[in-house]
Amino acid sequence: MQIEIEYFALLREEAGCASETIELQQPTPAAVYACLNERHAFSLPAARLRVAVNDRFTEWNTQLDDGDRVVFIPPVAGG
Amino acid sequence: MQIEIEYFALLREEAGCASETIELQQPTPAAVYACLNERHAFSLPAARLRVAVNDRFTEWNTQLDDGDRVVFIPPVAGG
Amino acid sequence: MFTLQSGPVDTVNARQQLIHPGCGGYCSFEGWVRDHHEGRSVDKLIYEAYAPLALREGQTVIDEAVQRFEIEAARCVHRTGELAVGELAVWVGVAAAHRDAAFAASRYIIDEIKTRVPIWKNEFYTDGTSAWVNCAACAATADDNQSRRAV
Amino acid sequence: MFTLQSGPVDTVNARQQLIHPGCGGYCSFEGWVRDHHEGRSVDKLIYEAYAPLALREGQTVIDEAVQRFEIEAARCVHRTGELAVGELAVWVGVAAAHRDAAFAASRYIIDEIKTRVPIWKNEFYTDGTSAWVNCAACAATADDNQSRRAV
Repeated sequence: MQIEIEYFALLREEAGCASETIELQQPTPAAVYACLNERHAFSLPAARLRVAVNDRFTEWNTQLDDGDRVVFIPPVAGG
Repeated sequence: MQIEIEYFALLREEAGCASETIELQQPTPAAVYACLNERHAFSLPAARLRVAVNDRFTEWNTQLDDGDRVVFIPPVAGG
Repeated sequence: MFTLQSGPVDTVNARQQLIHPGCGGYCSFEGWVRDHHEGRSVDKLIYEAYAPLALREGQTVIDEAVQRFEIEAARCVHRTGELAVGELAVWVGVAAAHRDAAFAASRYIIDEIKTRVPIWKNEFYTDGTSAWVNCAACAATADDNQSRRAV
Repeated sequence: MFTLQSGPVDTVNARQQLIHPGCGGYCSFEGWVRDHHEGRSVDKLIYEAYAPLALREGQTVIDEAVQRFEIEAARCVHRTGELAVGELAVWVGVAAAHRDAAFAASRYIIDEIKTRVPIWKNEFYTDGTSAWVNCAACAATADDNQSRRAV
């Protein structure tokens, strides 16, 4: 299945791009991040992140559908 | 001794004037209020008031000097 | 700085006086004239101040806030005279490095101003009566008629 | 209502939206860009938002505040993009019948916005370096160089 990833803030800088697409069998956000972490060697472990799918906060073990948009959310710092 | 009294809010309305002068021997704010209360029958007992002399909060048993300005302060309601 | 003012308060300018590059948090409180009070419908009100002592005591409150909390600056402006429903009666502004202190100092200032500064509120109701707020309850123990009189 | 805005916030207009004749208390909080953070001298900063989720989560915070506290209305505006020292980064306004609820809801909103809404702050220091606030501390456990990089 094709999963779209959008990056923000530190992860965007570390990925070197604002978005990308990866292909995975039976993907979950956890599996997606593990795969991308191999590619980009992110400085933030998954334990420090939250994850959103299609613009809603989601659990790491959710089964993703083809075409889902995933965003990994570093610690926020609004205000 | 001559003591000047300035009235505000409910006391001003009940006294029917904004200020007056009374003559008392060895006056204290407590004695002044007792005297004026006979005259005006204020609805507020002294226990509900604070007192200021020459624009500073003062104790009820302070010895007053000739020409002192006394203000009896009903419960405040700013804000 | 604590001030009394007989006309409308320019809150934009008042806030401007507090801006400081070391401040990350600003908390402001405004008291507005409500259209009701303890179940009665309010038409307008008149604030009366014992000005020399109100200014002194108001400034003491501001100074205490600066001492007690980690704030950069604080101001308060209180209206006097006649106010319509919706008008601003009191404005408090506090600037601080962090928001904890800004909130705490703002709250301290409005609470102390309301209980210590010699300013009185005469509420006029839509039924044509009026009352000096706070005095009404106190006086009620002595004579209820004195505090709720016809206008 | 929670909104994101790339240009300066008109706080006068934002406040105006909250005025209601039943309200006697109004509390506002503003976050300003400080010239320092944790001992470092700040030059400017850039806020980046994951807009669709930030808007949804910000609105949820406002809705929670209206549920939890006795308030009439609440709004929050958060800046995005580049901000200079002294600029307003976030504005919160709450109107209520009484001040207790106005203060409590204001505090609740800014606290929750800061911890839940996906907005990030990239701080640029006068020494030419920069850091994503909060991420720096987390990433430090893995690799300190990644989080404090040259601009």
